[in-house]
Amino acid sequence: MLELLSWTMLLLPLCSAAVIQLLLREMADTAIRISVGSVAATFVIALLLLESEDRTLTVQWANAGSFHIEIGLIIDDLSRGMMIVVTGVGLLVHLFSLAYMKEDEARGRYFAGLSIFMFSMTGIVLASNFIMMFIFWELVGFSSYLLIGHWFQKDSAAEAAKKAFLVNRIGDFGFMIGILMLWGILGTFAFREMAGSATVLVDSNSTLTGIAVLLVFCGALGKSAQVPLHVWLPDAMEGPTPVSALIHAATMVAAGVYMLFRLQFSAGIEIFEGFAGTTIAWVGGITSLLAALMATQQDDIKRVLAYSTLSQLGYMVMAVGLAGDHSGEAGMFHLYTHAWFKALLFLGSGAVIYACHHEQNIWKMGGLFQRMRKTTITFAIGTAALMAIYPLSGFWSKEQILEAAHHDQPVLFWLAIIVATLTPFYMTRLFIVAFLGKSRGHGAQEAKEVPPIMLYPLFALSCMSVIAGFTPVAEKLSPAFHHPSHSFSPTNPVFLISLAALLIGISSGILLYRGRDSDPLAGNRLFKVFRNKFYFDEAYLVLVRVFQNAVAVVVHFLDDFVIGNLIVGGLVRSASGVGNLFRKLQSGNLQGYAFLFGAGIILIIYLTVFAR
Amino acid sequence: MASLQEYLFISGLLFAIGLAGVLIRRNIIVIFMCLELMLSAANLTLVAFSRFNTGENGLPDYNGQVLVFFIITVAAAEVAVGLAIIVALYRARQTVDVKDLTSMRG
Amino acid sequence: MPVFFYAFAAISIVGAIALVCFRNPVSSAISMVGSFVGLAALFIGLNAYFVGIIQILVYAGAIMVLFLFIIMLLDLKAPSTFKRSSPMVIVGGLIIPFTFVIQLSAVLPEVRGGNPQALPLEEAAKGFYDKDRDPDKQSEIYNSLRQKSLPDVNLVGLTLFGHKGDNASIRTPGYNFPLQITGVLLLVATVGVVALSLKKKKSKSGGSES
Amino acid sequence: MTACLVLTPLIGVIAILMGRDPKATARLTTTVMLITGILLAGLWAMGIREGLSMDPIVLNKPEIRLGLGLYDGMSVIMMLLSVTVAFAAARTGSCEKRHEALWNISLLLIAAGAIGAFISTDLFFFYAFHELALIPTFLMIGILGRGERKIIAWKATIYLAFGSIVLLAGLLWLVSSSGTSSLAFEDLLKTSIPSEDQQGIALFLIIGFGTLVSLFPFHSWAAPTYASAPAPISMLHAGVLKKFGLYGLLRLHPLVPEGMSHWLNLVIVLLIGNILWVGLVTINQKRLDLMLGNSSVMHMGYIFLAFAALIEAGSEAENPVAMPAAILLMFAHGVTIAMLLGLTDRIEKKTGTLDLRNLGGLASLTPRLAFLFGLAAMASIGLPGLANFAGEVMVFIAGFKGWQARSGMGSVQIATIIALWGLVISAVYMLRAYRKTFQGPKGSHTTKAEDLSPSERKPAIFLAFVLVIVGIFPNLLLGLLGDSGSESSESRELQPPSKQVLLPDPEPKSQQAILAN
Repeated sequence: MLELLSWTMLLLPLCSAAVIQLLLREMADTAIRISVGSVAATFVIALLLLESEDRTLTVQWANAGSFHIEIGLIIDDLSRGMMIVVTGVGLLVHLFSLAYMKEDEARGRYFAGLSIFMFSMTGIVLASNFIMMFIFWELVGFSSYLLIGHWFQKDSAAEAAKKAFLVNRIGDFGFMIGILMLWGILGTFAFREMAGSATVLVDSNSTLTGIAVLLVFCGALGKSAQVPLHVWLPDAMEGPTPVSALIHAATMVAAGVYMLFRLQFSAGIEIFEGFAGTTIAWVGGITSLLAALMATQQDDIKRVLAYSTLSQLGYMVMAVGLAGDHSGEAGMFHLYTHAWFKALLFLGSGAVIYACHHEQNIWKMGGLFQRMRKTTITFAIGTAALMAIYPLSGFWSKEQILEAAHHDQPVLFWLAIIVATLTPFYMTRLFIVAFLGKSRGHGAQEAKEVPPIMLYPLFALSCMSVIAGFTPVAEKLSPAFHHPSHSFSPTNPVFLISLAALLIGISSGILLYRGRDSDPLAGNRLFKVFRNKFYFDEAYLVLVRVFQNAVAVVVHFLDDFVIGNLIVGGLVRSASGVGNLFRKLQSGNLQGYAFLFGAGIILIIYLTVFAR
Repeated sequence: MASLQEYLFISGLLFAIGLAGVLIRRNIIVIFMCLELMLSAANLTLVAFSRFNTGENGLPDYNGQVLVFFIITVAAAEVAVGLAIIVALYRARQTVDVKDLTSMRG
Repeated sequence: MPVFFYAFAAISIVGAIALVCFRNPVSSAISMVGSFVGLAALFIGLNAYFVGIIQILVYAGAIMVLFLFIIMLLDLKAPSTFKRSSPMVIVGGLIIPFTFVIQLSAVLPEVRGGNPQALPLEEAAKGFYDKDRDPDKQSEIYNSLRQKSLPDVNLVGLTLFGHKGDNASIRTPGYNFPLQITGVLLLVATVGVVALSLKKKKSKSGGSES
Repeated sequence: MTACLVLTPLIGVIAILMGRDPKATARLTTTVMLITGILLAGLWAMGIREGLSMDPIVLNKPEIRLGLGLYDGMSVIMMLLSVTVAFAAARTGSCEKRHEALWNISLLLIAAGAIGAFISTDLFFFYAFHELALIPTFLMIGILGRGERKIIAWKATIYLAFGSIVLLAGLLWLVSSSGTSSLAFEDLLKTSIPSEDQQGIALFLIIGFGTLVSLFPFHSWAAPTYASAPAPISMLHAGVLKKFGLYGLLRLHPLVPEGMSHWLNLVIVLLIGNILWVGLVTINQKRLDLMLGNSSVMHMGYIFLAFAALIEAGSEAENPVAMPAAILLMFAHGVTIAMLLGLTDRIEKKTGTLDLRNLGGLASLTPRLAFLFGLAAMASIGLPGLANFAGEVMVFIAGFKGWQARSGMGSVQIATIIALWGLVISAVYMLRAYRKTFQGPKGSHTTKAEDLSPSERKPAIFLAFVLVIVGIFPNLLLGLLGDSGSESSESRELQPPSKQVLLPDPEPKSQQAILAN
């Protein structure tokens, strides 16, 4: 029964996608029902599985002599919790999409894409070995490509989809090398066989192990959009907003964190000791800081949220990389709470965008609180959770991360505190500009409350954003949860500092942006750098131009000219040249031939008889 | 009876004269005759060797003469076909001068 | 001093030179026959009677007639517009044969075993004695050899067709297969000649290209 | 029975010559071939292997047999690839009425030659069938090709003739130094080559076979050839005939393992050239067909990587992944590139251009074409669930098989890492091409275009079906390799007893049922 349920959970979305794509191209409404039905079913299965025992199911996928590649499902606390997040958010996003995509012609394709995504994400979560994880890792990137490029007629969407896929491919390049190296080091792909093997090998060749772990981290770098491979995520906002909520906020981007924690969970914490863990933690910390800074100057509501996602992902990665006693659990806990409230924020922004006739610039919104109160309240809950206001879910998880950072890496702790100041600042800015004050654009003036089918997911998510952090709920649902060993009392310095950061952030946001019609910081040179995202895109453009394209042009030229023309062409030309020479000798004169023939005989006689 | 060397010399001389004819003359029929002469000169060599290479029983080596017989047979066929070709050629081009027959020029 | 040899050698050489030098193809053909007759005499001088006769019959009898016939047919008798070959051609055409002759004379002294010896006919007859037959009914070859005459035609035939028994000192596999191939060749040549000399109704395609 | 595979197309050729409708005959013939091929593979999988082959002796000294039979699993898979692609090729493309006979006869001859090369159990016919297939290829390019067809045909001829001659020299050397009187693989593989000869033979074989597979730097014939040749011809050549070289290398490797290992670094440098150099060249292509041609050259690098892993290990027992990886990838690449080339031909028919600058936005006009092309493009850049991915991931595993953490990076490992970067490169060019062809606003030539008609869809759907089935259940093919006759008994014991999965069941549902249990 358990087996059947698990496999159904994996394959049901695939079947749904296949049926929609192959049979129901013309019947969009049936397609949507099938897709929503499949995700609802998987959510129910995920709930049912919560009470099941741990186990691993495998089948052989590819055999080569004595070597097998397996496909397997691993059912344990980690995967069960992740499945709740994935299917739960997935179900709500599907429901939200019903209304959001109602007008879209290609909604059948959209829901097929969502189903493929659900399939691949389930695969990542349940993967029992690295190869299988890589398989679904790629598939999840592919479904993200499909969904970002849903409106492929727009150049920007097509480019963003391509960019997302390629940047992820670069990450996967390192990921695959890392997988292969870890295979060489640990001797297995399967997670359950890794246990304990790391301790032995870390001692023997820690540098190599560190490199391997860092290469595996490259995969997370791409998928979880850490610096320097973060550039695709903001562009990915070209996709439909529910997609952003599901893939680019709640689930897929968290896959990197999940994968790192899965590795740590299987191979032991020792594998992150040494320079590998430190590097990961620093990459996470820097990402979270840079992204928070960039978020302060974005005008597009989805981009603000996208950078905030980056920043929070940086938090999680930092937590996992710290390799403290329970820092990994803290990271996973944050992943879980973040999924709910960030999905809420994105869906809320989706509702706003829908209401404002696809206006995304926050400076053209404003005053939405009067027009769509229910949406605004849910958005406010999400914002508060993201700011980590007591006692919402974000508070609990963030506090655990700060605690872990304080314990292991004080420098990173202070970095995280800066981020904890910036987060309330930009979220306050977003909320004040978009929802309060007076309306500044047509869309905002005509906005009215969204239909109930969009509101219900928002209510459900706000509910989760509130309660997900409480210990009884978290114990049940979170992929990995560790009871906080300390109380959040006024005597705890970490708590006090973070509280101060929160207050500074909110108050400066209120002070700067209350009643403004344009950004007061826009003229500032420093903030211009933030607005332009530290010129990462431009730098990459130059890099790609110079290194990829220019080299490609040069190589193409060499290939055409040197190999094609000089070497081969030379051969061809010399062949035809010799041919021409012989053609000249063909005078057609019989006696000329006879003369040469005779001369040849004379020569041969000379050579054979006299020249010896 | 002359020695083998003398026979071979005569044969070579005939061959050389035939070759000179082939190289110098432009009338294709005469060239053809010279070719026949060269063939016969080669025959003389064969017969001479046949005569002077006596076998164990003291008789000439008749294999050589059989070869000459074959050569003559084939030469007869060759002359027939060759002359037919020359006739056809003459019909087409109205000439037997090889200087005018240069359509094989590359 | 082998007078006959020198005489006939001179005839054939002179005939050959005349063949090359005459302007008129008919004269060339006649001198070719002269040369071949001399050659045939040389063959006979080499005890190759059969080949000599064949030479006369085929060349002087058949081939020369053929040549003459064609020359007459094409009406090449009067080369009124005879164009002399250019001096370069003549020089080139003489140098190569000349070099060839020089090379030949340089090699000739090294040829061994060239001394003429009379054929030991009676001696050879023993090789053809057949024990299984009566002494009176021995083969033609044996009888001829006993009478000191060379049964040239028989011996050529024996070599050509081969023989099975071990009663002869000539051992060859026989040339039956090549002989048949030659027959086929002659047939093909005949057919080819007929095909070539058929006048086609269509104009010939081969000769009209530039 | 195997002889039918070669005889059927020849009968088809005769039928066309006798005046039957060329198109219908070609389709019927390839259908019969496909059915025969699947039947044979099924029999092979079930272990029925007697009486399927024939080997009459045609020459006594050296002994040459007209051996047609399934030598081992590799032959079976390549045979399946041939019939699959031939089936699709016969249904792709169109030409003027007066060329139909020539077109279809060439197609059938190429198919016959390719299949003959893969199922011949004798070195002589192995070589001869390949040459048989090449001749109509040249003719078709020269007569019915696009663009500068004469020059391209000449270029291909010179290259391939060069490769064939070098190869022939290598094979002759191999045969003479093996000292065997029989050219049958069975006898040949039993012999041992003196080690002083191995080195030279191996070089000849690598260069000869390598040129036929467009190994860098002998690759520049391939892309223009595929771009110029009529669609079914380039499908057959890029998909099937080209694999002959790799098949030969894998087949003959056991004879000269030491010699091959001497040239390991050369092979690695050349395959990196294929992947990186040609990959960069591909990025810079402005035409879809040239881009695909170059991409097919580039992907040969991956198969050579598996071959390099095999060379390094020395024998199949040492690295059991390398050989299946190479074979699987050959199959997958053959099907993919055939599908891509076939669809590209359709794009040209519909829009009149293949210049990427003039295309764009086709997906909204021709959703089916876009879907099928996208599927093939994704397969070619290694999307999991499609056949290429299984092959590529196995190639990479083969590259790292036997690598020890203590020993540091060997050359094969470094090549594997570079090849992984090639995946990024291939994603760049493929997505760029897809983006420029199907996405974005409409281009100058794509204001109106019709979607694929059902008859045009059929071959592509068939190939897509094969890709998906093999991609999801690679064991269907790998199972055929399993217990081949040439393998030793130990490796047979290691073979997993997963007979259920081995059955060649074209029905995906039941496979999923097996998976789900």
